[in-house]
Amino acid sequence: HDGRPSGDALIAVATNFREAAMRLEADFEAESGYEISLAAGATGQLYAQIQNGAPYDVMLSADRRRPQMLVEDGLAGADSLFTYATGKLVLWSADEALLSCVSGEAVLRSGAFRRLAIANPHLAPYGTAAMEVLTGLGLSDALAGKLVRGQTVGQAFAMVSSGNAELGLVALSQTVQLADNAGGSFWQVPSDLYSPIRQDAVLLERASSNEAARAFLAYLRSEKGRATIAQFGYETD
Amino acid sequence: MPDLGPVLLSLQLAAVTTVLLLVLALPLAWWLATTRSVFKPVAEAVTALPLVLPPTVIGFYLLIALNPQAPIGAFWVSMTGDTLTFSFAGLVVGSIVYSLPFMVQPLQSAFENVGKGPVEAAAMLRASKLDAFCNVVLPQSMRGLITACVLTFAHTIGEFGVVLMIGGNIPERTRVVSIAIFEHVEEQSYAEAHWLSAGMLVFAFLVLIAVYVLNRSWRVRTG
Amino acid sequence: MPDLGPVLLSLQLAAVTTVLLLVLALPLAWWLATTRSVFKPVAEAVTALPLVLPPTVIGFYLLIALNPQAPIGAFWVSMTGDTLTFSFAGLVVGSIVYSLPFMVQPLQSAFENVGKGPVEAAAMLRASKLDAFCNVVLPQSMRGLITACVLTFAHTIGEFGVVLMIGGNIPERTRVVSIAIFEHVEEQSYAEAHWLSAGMLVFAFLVLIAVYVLNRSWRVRTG
Amino acid sequence: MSGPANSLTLSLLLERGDFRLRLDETIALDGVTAVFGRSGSGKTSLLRAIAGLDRPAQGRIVFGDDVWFDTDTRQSMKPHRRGAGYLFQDARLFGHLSVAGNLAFADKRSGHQGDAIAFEDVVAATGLSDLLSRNIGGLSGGERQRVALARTLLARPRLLLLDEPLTGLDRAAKREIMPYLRDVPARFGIPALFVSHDIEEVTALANRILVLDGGRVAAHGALGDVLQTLDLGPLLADGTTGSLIEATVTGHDAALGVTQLDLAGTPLSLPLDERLETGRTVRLFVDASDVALATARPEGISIRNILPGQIKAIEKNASRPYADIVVTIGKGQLRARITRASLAELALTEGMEVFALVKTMSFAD
Amino acid sequence: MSGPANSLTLSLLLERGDFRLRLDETIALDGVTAVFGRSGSGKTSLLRAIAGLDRPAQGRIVFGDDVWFDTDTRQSMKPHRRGAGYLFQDARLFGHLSVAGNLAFADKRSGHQGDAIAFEDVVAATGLSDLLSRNIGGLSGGERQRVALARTLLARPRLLLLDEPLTGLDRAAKREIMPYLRDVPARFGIPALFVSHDIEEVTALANRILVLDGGRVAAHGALGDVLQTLDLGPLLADGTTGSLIEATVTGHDAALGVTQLDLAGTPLSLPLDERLETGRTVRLFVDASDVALATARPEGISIRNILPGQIKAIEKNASRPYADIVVTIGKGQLRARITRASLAELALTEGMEVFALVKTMSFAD
Ligand SMILES: Nc1ncnc2c1ncn2[C@@H]1O[C@H](COP(=O)(O)OP(=O)(O)OP(=O)(O)O)[C@@H](O)[C@H]1O
Ligand SMILES: Nc1ncnc2c1ncn2[C@@H]1O[C@H](COP(=O)(O)OP(=O)(O)OP(=O)(O)O)[C@@H](O)[C@H]1O
Ligand code: MOO
Ligand SMILES: [Mg+2]
Ligand SMILES: [Mg+2]
Repeated sequence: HDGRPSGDALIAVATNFREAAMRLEADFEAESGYEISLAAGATGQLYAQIQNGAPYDVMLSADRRRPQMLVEDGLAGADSLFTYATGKLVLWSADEALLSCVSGEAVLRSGAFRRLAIANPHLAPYGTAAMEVLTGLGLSDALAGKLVRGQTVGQAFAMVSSGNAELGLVALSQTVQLADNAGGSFWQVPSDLYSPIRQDAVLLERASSNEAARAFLAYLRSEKGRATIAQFGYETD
Repeated sequence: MPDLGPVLLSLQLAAVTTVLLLVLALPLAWWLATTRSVFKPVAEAVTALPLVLPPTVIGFYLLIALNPQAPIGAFWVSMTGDTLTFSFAGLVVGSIVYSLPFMVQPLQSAFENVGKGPVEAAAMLRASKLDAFCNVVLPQSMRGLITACVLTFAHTIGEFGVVLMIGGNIPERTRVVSIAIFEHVEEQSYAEAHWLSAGMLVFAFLVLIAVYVLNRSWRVRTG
Repeated sequence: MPDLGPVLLSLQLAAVTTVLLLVLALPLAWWLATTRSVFKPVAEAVTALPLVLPPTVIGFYLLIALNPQAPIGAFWVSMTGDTLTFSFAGLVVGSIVYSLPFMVQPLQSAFENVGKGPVEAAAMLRASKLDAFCNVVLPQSMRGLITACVLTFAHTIGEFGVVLMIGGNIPERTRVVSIAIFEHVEEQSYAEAHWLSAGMLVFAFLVLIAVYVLNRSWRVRTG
Repeated sequence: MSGPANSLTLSLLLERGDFRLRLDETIALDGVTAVFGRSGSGKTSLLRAIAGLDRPAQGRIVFGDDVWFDTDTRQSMKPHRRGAGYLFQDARLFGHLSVAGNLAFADKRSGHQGDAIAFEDVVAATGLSDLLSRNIGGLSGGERQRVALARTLLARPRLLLLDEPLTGLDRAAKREIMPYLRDVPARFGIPALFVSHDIEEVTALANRILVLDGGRVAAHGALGDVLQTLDLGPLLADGTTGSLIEATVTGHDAALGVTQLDLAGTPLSLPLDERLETGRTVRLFVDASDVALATARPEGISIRNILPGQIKAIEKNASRPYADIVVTIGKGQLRARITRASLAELALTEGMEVFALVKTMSFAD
Repeated sequence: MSGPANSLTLSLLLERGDFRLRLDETIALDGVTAVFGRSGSGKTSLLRAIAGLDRPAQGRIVFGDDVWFDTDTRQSMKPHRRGAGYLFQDARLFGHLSVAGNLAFADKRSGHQGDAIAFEDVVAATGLSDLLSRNIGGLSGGERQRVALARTLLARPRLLLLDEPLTGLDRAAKREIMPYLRDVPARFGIPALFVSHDIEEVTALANRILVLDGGRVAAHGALGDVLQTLDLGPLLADGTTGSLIEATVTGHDAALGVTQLDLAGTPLSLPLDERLETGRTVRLFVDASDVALATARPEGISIRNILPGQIKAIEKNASRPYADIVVTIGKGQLRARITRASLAELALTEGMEVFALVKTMSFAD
C-alpha cells in the first residue's frame, strides 16, 4: 500500500530500542512471512513526523506520553496501546576503568571529566530521565557547562563511543549490545533517581487494517518476543 | 559492504532534481543575465535565498506547506493517495528549492560572461533570440552548464537537513545516503559508516576529477 | 520572541569562518586560476569535495579526526585545555572545511575572468605579480570577491549537518540557529520556529538584496 | 530613385552618456554610402541604432516600406528581422565554432537567398580556404576580420552595415577584400553603409558620403559633390581632398599592363583591370595632391595622363602653404593642390588654359 | 654603435601551434626598428617573447648587458623587471580605473625616472586632457588607444614595444601622435621596436626595419638600404616601395609655407616644419610611385622639386605593368616607379641623364 516499495508494515522505533527491534524484526519475519521495516528516531521526532504525515503503521515509543497524545489526536487507536518494555538509564563510559571501581554518582559529583553526553530532553525520554537524575543529584547547574546533547539517545551514545565525550547518560539496552566487543564500563543509575521509563507501543489509525502491523504488535507481546526484549536489558510486564 | 539502498536513492533523487531544475533554471538564468528590470536584484535575492537560509528553515517551511493538512499537501494526497511529506516526491520538491541557486547562479554567470556581443552578432546573422540562445549562448556556456549540473547533482546528493526534516528516515523512500551515514554513526555501526563515507568520498572525487579534466580540455579548445 | 543566542552564535561563526577562509582562499584561488600544472584538476576536485560530500560524511570524518584521542584533537587539548569537538573552535574548523569551495570557486572564476590580459599589461607597466594581483586583479574581481564572501558567510550560517554531528548542541557555544530551529520544529514549538525562521528569512533577504543592488551599481561603474 | 520606397529614413536622437547623436537624413538605398568622421563622432552609434542594437531616445528609422523603428507609434522591429548585416569593429566571432562553423552559421540562417552569393566565392575572396578548419582562438587579428567579413556576407543581408571592416587588415588583405566589398552592393543590389575614417577607403568604395562631426551631420551627398565642395581637411585634420571624374573604358593592353580610357577626348591609362568592359563609364578618384599643373604640355615626361583644361577657381588661404585649383576638364572638374610658391611662379589665373598631370588615380567604383 | 653592450640579441625559436618563429638577429638599441610583415607573419609573437610574456622554446634574448632569457643557463628575467613598455594591439586598459587612474598606475611605478617624460606633456600630446576623469567603459576605439599609448610612455620604459599602436586611430589622431612617437626614442634615448604593416608609418617612424615573412627574417637593416634593395612589393602584396634621400635644411619661408632644402645642389621645398634648424641633415622618404621622370627639364609646371640625376638601373618584370628606375642623385638614390608604356615611350636606358620630378615627399625622421 501507499506505493511503499517493500515491507508490509513500517515501524517507527525510538532509538534506544532500535537494536532490539532489529532482532525482533528478523525473528518475526522468519516466523510470520510478513515483511516489516524500521525507521528510528527520537520519540519526540517520530511523534512530530506522524503529525506531519509520515506513513508509519506502528510506533514503538520510549515513553507513554506520545502514544497517548497520538490517540488523543485521533491518529492512533486507544485499544492498541500497551507497554512493550520498561527501560533503564545507565551512566556509561567507553573507558573500561572509569566506572569499574568508583560509583557513577561519585564520578558525576567529582566533575573530573570534560563532557557528559545526554539525549535531547525535549525529544528523547532518556534525555528527560537523564536531566531528572542530574537535577535529583543537585548537579544540573554544576554540570551545565559539560553537557553535550544528542538529538537522540543514539547520538548521545555515539558521542561517548567515538571518544568525544567521556561519559554519557544512556539506555542500558545500548550497553548490552556492546558487552561482548567494545566493553567500556557503566554504572546503573538507581531507579529512584528517575521516573520509570515505560515504553508504549501503538497501532496507528492508518494501519488499523494492516495485518502485518497487528501481527508484529502481537509478536511483541508474545512469550518469545518478550524474551528477546528482556535480553536487551528491558523489563517486560 | 553496507546496504546500497540509500546510495541508489540519493542518486535517483539527485538525477531527478537536476533534470527538473535545469528545465526551470535555463529561462530564469537567461532572464536574470539579460534583464534590465529594477526587480532584478529582488529576483536574484529570492533565487539566492536557499543558499543563505539554514536547511532547517527550508525544511520547516516545507513541512508547513506540504503536510497533508495544508492545501498543497492535501491536493497531493487527493491526487496520488500518498503524502508529500516523508515521500520521494516531497524530497524532490525540497531538493528543487534547496538546490535552485546551485543551478541558476553558474548558468547566470556563464550567460553574463558570454555577454551581449555574441548575441548581437547572432541577431545580425538573422538568428532570433531563441536561436541565438540555443546555438550561441548555450554552446559558449557549456562550462557553466556542466558546472551548474554537477553542482546541483552534488549538492542534492549531499542534502541532509531538509531531508531529515521533511523525509525522515524511511528505508527505500527517504533514507538517502547522508541520513544513512548519520544513522550508522548513531548506531555505532562505524564500519558501515566508514564504508559509505569512503564510498561517497571516492565517488565525489572521481566525479569532480572528471569534470575538471573535462573543463580543462574544453577550455583549451575555446581559447 | 525566541532566544537570540543561537542567532548571535551563527553570525559569529560565519564571520570568523569568512575572514579565515578569505585569507586561505585568495592565494589558493589565484594559484588555481593561473597554474598550468597537471595537478590542477586534482586540486580543483579536492577543493570542490565539500560541495559534493554530504555534511554527514564531513561530520563523521571530523568526529574521528578531532576527537581528543586523535592526534589533532589531542594536540588542541594540550594547547588550549579544551576539546575541539563540541566547541566553537571545532565548529570553525568544520565550517572552514564545509564552506571552502564557496570561497575558492567564485574567487577562481573572478580571477579567470580577469584573464591574463590585465596582468600582462600591468607587468609591462613595471608591476610585479603581487602588485598586479593587489592593484589590478583584485579590484577587477570585486564582484567575485563580494560574492565569495557572501556565499561563504551565508553558507556557514546555514550549516546544519556538520554542526549537528560535531557540535553537541551546547547553548551559547555550539547551538547555532539551524540547530535551534530543528529542535523547535521537532519539539513542535512552532511559534519559536516561526520567529526564528522568519527572522532568518528577512535577514537573508535583506543581505542578499544589499549584495545584488551593490553588484548592480558596481557592474555599471566598470562597464 | 531615392523615393521613400527605396531609401532609408533616419530621423533620430540618440544619447550615450554626454554624447548626443542627432540626425535627420534620408539615405538612398543603392550602392555604398560612406559614414565618415573622426573617432568619437558617432559612426558606430549610428550603425547600432539602424541595426536595432541600441534604441534611439526618439525618432524614426524607415527602410524602404518597412518601419524599423518609430517612437511615435512605439514600433521597433527585432534586430534579426531587419535583415541588416553588421560587421563589427571587433569581429565577434563565435569561439565555440571553427572558422567553417562561423560561416555555416550565417549561411544556414540566410536561407541561401537566391544563392547569388556563393559560399565558395566568399571563402575564396576573403582568402579563408586554408583556414576553414581552424579554431577561432589561434587566428591573428587580420585573419579574424576576414572571417567576420565572410560571415556577414553569407547572411545575405538587405543592408550592409560595415563598421571599419578594413581596420586591422594589412594592405595585402585590404586589397584582396576591397574589390569584393566594392562589388557586393552592385552585384547583389545590397545597399551598404560603410563606416571609415580613411578617405582612400571611402573613395574606393562609396558613391555617397555622410560626414559626421560631433554627433551632427556635417555633409551628405554624392561622393564627388561632397569632396568637391567640402574641404574635408580642417574637419578631419587629414589634409586629403580630391575629385571624382568620369571616363569611358576604351580598351586593355595586357602587354603593357594598362587599361585605356577616354576622358573628354584625352586618352588615359590606368593599371590593368580587365573586369571593366570596354564602353563602360567608370569613376576615377584623384587625390588633389596627386595632380600637378603645367602651363604648356610637357614633353619627354613619364607622366602619361596629361589632361587639358581650364582653371575654374583658385582657392587659397594665407594660413595654408598650398592652394587648391579647380580645373574644368570636359564636363568634370579636377582639383589640384599645389604649393603657393608654384601658384606664384606659374602666375595661374582663373580662366587660364592649363594641363593637369595625374600620376596616380584609382577606380572609384 | 651596435656592439653587444648597446644591442638587443634575439636568437630564438618560438612555437605557437603550427606556426614557428625562428630568428637570429642583433638589433641596435638606438632609434626605432620597425618590425614589418603581413598579418600572421609573427610580429606580435616576437614582441611577446621579448617582453617575457611568452617563452621561446629555445634561445637567448640579451638586452645590452642584461640576459633577459637564455634556455642554456635557464635564465628568464621576470617581465616587469625587463623595463619593456608594451603597447598592445587591444589597448588593455584597466576597467576599474578612470583614464587618469590608468595613467597614474604607470606613472607611479616608473619612479618618474629622470622626469624626462612629463605627465602633462604626455597627456597633451595624446589629446587626453578632457578625458582624464572619464571611465574606460565609455571610450571609443580611438580614445582607448590614445590612453594606452600615454600609459605606456608614462611607465618610462627602457625599450618600447609598439604593436600596431596606430591601428584603429583616424588620421587626425595618428598625426597628433606620430611626431610624439617619432620624438620619444631620440629625445629620451629609448629604443623602440615598432610593429606595423603600414609602410608609410614605418618610414615616418623607423630608422631600421626587420621584415618578417612566415616566421622568418626576410630582411633586416637600415630603412634606406632595405627599401632600396628589397622590393617589398611581392613580399607584402602591397605595391609600395620608395627611397630615402638625405638633404640639408637651408631655410624656411613662412610666407609661402615651405621649408627649403638642398639636395646635392638642387633646391627642394617641402611643407613648412619650423622645428628643423637650418643646416640640419634630414632624411626624406619618397614613395617610388610619387616620382616621375623626364628626359628634359620641364618648364611651367607646378612640380617644383626637379632633381637632375642619372639612371643607375632599370628593374622590370613582364608580369608587372610598371618598371622601377633607380636614379643616382648626388650621393643618394631615388627609386621611380613608372609604367612600362612610359618606359618604352621615353626610351630610357641605363646611364642616361634624367630629371626626377617629386611632388610629394615626407620627412622620414
Ligand atoms: N556607453 C557610453 N557611455 C558614455 N559615452 C559613450 C558610450 N558609448 C559611446 N560613448 C561616446 O559616444 C561618442 C561616439 O562614440 P562612437 O563609438 O559612436 O564613435 P565612433 O565615431 O564610432 O568612433 P571610432 O572611430 O573611435 O570607433 C564617443 O565620444 C564615446 O565616448
Ligand atoms: N595560440 C596559438 N595557437 C595557434 N596558432 C597561433 C597562436 N597564436 C598565434 N598563432 C599563429 O601564429 C601566427 C603569428 O601570429 P602573430 O599574432 O604573431 O602574427 P602578427 O604578425 O602579429 O599578425 P597581425 O598583423 O594580424 O597581428 C599566426 O598564423 C597565428 O595564427
Ligand atoms: O530512544 Mo529515545 O526517544 O532517542 O530516548
Ligand atoms: Mg566606431
Ligand atoms: Mg599582431
